[in-house]
Amino acid sequence: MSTNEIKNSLRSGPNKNGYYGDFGGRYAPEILMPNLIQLEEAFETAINDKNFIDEFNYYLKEYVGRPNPLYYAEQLTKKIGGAKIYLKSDHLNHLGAHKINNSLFQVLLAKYMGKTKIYCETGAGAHLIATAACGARFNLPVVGYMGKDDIFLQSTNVLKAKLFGASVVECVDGTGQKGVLKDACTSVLKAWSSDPTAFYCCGSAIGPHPFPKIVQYAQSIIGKEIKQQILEKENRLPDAIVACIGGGSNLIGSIHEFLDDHDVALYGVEAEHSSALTNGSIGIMQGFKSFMLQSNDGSATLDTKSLASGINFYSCGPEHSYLKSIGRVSYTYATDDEAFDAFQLLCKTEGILPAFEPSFAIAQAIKLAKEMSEDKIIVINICGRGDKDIDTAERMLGDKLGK
Amino acid sequence: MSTNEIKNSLRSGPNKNGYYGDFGGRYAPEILMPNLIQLEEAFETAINDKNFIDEFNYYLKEYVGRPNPLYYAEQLTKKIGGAKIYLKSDHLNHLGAHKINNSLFQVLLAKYMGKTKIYCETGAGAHLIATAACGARFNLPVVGYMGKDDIFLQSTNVLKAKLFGASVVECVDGTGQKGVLKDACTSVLKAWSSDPTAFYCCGSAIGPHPFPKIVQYAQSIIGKEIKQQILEKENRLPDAIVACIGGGSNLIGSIHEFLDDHDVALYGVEAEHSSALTNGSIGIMQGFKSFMLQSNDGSATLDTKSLASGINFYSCGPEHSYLKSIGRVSYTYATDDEAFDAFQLLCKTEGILPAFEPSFAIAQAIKLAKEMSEDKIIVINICGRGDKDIDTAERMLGDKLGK
Amino acid sequence: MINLENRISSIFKNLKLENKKAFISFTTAGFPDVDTSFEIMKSIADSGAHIHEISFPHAEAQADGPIIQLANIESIKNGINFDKVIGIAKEMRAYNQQIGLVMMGYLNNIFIYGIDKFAKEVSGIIDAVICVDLPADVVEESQLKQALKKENIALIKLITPTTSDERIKKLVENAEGFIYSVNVAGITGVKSAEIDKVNSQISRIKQYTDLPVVSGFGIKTVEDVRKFSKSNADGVVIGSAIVEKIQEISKKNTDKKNIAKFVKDFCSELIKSLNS
Amino acid sequence: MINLENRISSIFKNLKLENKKAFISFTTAGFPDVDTSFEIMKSIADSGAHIHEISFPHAEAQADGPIIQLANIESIKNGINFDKVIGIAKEMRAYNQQIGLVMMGYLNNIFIYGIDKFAKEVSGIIDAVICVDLPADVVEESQLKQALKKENIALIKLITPTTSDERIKKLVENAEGFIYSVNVAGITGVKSAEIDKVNSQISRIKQYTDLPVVSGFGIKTVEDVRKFSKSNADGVVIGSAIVEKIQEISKKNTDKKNIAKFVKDFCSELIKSLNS
Ligand SMILES: Cc1ncc(COP(=O)(O)O)c(C=O)c1O
Ligand SMILES: Cc1ncc(COP(=O)(O)O)c(C=O)c1O
Repeated sequence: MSTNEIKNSLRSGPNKNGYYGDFGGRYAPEILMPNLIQLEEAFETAINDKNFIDEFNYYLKEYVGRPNPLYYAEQLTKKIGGAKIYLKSDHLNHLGAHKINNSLFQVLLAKYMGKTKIYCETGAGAHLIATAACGARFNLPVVGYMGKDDIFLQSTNVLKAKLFGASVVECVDGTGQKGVLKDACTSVLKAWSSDPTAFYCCGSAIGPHPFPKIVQYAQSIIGKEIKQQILEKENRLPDAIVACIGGGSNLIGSIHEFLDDHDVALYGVEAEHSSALTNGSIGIMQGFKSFMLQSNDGSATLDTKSLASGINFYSCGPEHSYLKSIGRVSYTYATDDEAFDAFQLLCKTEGILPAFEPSFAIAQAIKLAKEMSEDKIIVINICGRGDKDIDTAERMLGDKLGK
Repeated sequence: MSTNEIKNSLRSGPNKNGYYGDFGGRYAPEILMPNLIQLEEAFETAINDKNFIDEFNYYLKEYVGRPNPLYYAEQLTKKIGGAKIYLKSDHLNHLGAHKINNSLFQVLLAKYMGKTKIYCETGAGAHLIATAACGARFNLPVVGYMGKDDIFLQSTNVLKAKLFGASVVECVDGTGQKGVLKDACTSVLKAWSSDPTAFYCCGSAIGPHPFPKIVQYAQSIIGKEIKQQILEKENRLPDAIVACIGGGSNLIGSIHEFLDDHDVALYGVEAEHSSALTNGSIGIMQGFKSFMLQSNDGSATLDTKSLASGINFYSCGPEHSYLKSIGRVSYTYATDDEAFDAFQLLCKTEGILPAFEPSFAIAQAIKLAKEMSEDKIIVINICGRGDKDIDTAERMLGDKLGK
Repeated sequence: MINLENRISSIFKNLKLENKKAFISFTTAGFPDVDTSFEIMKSIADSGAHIHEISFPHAEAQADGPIIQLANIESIKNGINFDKVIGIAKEMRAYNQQIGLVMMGYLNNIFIYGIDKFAKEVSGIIDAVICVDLPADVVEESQLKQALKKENIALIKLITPTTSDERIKKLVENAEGFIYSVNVAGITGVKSAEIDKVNSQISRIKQYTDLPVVSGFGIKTVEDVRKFSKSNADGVVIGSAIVEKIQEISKKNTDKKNIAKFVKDFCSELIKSLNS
Repeated sequence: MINLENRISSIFKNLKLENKKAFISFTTAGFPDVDTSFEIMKSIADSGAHIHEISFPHAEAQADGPIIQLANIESIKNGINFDKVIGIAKEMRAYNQQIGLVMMGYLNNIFIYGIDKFAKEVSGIIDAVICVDLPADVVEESQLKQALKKENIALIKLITPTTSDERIKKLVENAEGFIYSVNVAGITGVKSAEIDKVNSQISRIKQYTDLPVVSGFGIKTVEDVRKFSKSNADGVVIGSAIVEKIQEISKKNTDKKNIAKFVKDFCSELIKSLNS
């Protein structure tokens, strides 16, 4: 594992100022700059420190439970009748989502840096519980920043985080009345500005440089495993990889190892009503330049909504904007209805309960697989389990489930 | 894997009539006998069929996500200040409990036998969702028998099972007014009596022969992994293994491989108010002879209750009664309060949210570890994750969690 | 000591001579309450039933449907216990020396009571025992059989539609009293017996034994009994149907005499249909 | 074309001669509404403020505390946009030619508007730009700097307590107009500035540059300003305190003239305390 630049590679990451092509960067107030620079330096040191990487790998195995299976979804494949479908099982990770890969890495980095406190932002709470757990494990107090509305909607995750010893700060927008993920992002950056002794553990491949790179690095374990596992099982690379994208961490983690394998088609699937890459425009907010859903003059984000709160984000990680701009990754969106159908289909065919977020990826993968011949291989990253979404599913299904 | 008798071994399982010493047997109405005999024969054939065992192992790896880690709980160890504590991570299994090991095995056996329908009983719903998932995966309809009260209390699991395509039958006791696990057990045996084309997938190491043996066989993967992993990590066997016991499947699965290793102390931990082994008497119900909490004349079970619905059972698997009778395993109980404290402690020290059931094991293990020196090793089976118990935890903690 | 085996044998022998079938009734001891249940049994004996099964209740009755299960729970709630059931049997024997008495239930009560102690206690009182969950392969089967044999009490065997011929052969080998042929694959009181299947199952059993074969489960109405009068069974067992009647009437009527009278009339009607 | 750089330079030069400090006010364009915000700015100019920062609002203001954040959201809700902010700036310049005008906000508005178009549009109107999220390492920094330079508009640099000396050296290298020394480690309007730390930070900056250094963040009261009058800063920026006053008074009073008068009086008092 080294971040040394690879010639003519899409995997070399951002340039020294944090740009992926035109995207990314570090649009931070001066007050944040020392924190960011210190973090960047520590990150580069850590990933070149064998002990640090060994430690990360140790806990990925022992604590997260990696490698998780690259599961051949035989029933789903039969049902769809096209390409052979494999599911990457990040839903089997400790705490049920890919978020822990990143939280683990960053909490270890915080420890490496001698930090004594962790801040994190969260939307649905997945990143919060993952960070809170790692904080508990490594004896570092965690303060989670969470939108007022999300605290209400995701009370179970708030409770889990508190059981892990974390505290939660309620975030609101300027009005003080309501608050969602973007407000948590803004709030945590402000808090971090005021407290350089803290470590900010960013939950997705967004934010000012070096966060997109750090998160990509941590999540790339997903794609590394996919590559090794598919070679073991099929003795060749897959024809396509599909993942959902909110901030873009599970997607970049799934595909980063394959960016230079140009025969592998890569797909990112947004939620229809938060499809920054499909329907957004380029802007600069919260420290980075990327596609985003914003007002005409760039003063504000647009309101987004999605069945899947984890991908309900007005923007996306800058590397994705870059990969879109050069055409390496195809970005599409699925509707809530398509995702919910896909969710039910995976339950019924494989006995796997995906989170709503990867259900958007499944919906798109189904469309793709249908058009592909049986000798093709498609991999879907099931980045989270659907336990958290059960109540919503019940409301949506209503009487259809029967007694 | 073979069930051939091992000389002078505690691992040879029951005799040909299903007895472990004085316990077990097959106290079944004649109407059930052909089903049981057919099952016994198929089981013996299957476990001597390499293809079958390969298939079981394949899905343990690819679907369940085994092997799961034998995790060194460094923080907990430090906190307790005694023996080195390892956690077997069955909470990381697909669907979050050890139940899937058994459901997978039995559903594969049902397929092997050409059965076209699966029945199962369930208390808390863990066995139901595991069986429903496997049923979905192998295209066999699942009908779950569940007490009326449990259906109400465990609505999330009912919903999951339905998403997996299972249907759920409400079970009541003789009064028709209420129903819990024992009523589900009685009901499912009756249903199976009436439908020999169905396969009954029993959820714990209880019931008439050959169920205790089948469940022990399937769950022994836990102990096999513990043995291999502890040898890799410590180059020796542990000094003690601790697991909770309701029916006793996760306990027997954890310890079976160690029964002949007489230097390894083995502990089963019941819930105080359903402690059949500690406070029960020998009786015969629901097809087997074992310790149980029963009325003076043996006409009825006593009402039990526990914080952990999964171990809230009036009896226990017959092999445990045998292991108690010969003194090979120490059976104790923990109180609800002790378990809840242990639950919180594991959250706070390791960022792991155990189910309430293994929290009883943790409570006991803490007491043991404290008394053991630092060069000793103790293994606790964390047989399920606590997501299901979050609401109860919240109610119990009340304001203590803070805003 | 009365030769008990003879009592059941002679009942069947006499019936055969008259070309009649045995009417075997079944009620739950303690249901709707201890006293009434005894009153009911007496009136059943009065009605001319040949054999009566005294069911000792168990809460987890594995082979019983909702009707008997409810009766079990209610009677346990109302304070029946195994000691009291034995008491009722003793009083029944005192009341009527002709009727064949069978105690029927689940092993655990006998196991907890003590097998030998039980056999001695019911010696001279009952003529047979049916233990629902006591197949030949469990250790208590031979213990109970031997203990009962000493007291001339028969241990009755059940055979079901799914019992293989091979298994039937084994089951009838040491059987005594009569063979209980279960008509339906399943629990009591739910499915209705189909007479064709009943006949062929009984024929199947009779290939292997000369013991009387009685037919039970799923016989509910006067109409059913009339059909069975033409079957090849040597007797019929009516259980759930009687218990259900008791449930119905005891809801409306709390006078135990009235309830007993009602049940007696019902049984008389059934007996008439059986042997007309 | 007026030499804008000269306007800010000459303001500081004149103040120095008089041994006075620059009073730099800050209000949010569009708050509490577009018209009133313009009325307020005019009255601030009338009060004798030397430089005024016109904040163009952004919903995700990363460096601002709750007071300014609320003002931002309210003004966006009330229909402000970047075009209108430029309009206000133009009207301000028409109203008063002496006051230094600074547009202050987040890069995205300028980025979306177009960097070159923006510079041309505000040429001759404003004297400086402060872009909160535009550190030296991002590509737009040099673009904006160049575009503004052509129009004689300064791009103001912020330096914070956590900025290293090494970084200060780099930051001041091409700085123009004045240096904005941020007093507290954190966001606007929350912590109070401590005068000792302020002085030492300003000294630290003055080692590396001859530009005027103004002090901002955490200066809230007349009392605070009086303390700062004895600091080594060349000017003070009062932001949250003024915006908070506007919030308070505009809740009670909807007449824009009254609100403006109130703010004017507040600023006059602050200016008096600063240079007394
Ligand atoms: C289960 C799950 N999937 C996906 C996401 C989206 O995040 P990302 O796009 O960074 O992978 C989240 C975020 O909370 C999540 O919880
Ligand atoms: C998580 C969990 N642990 C333990 C048990 C107890 O079962 P057993 O004693 O068979 O392991 C259950 C049963 O539902 C369970 O769900």
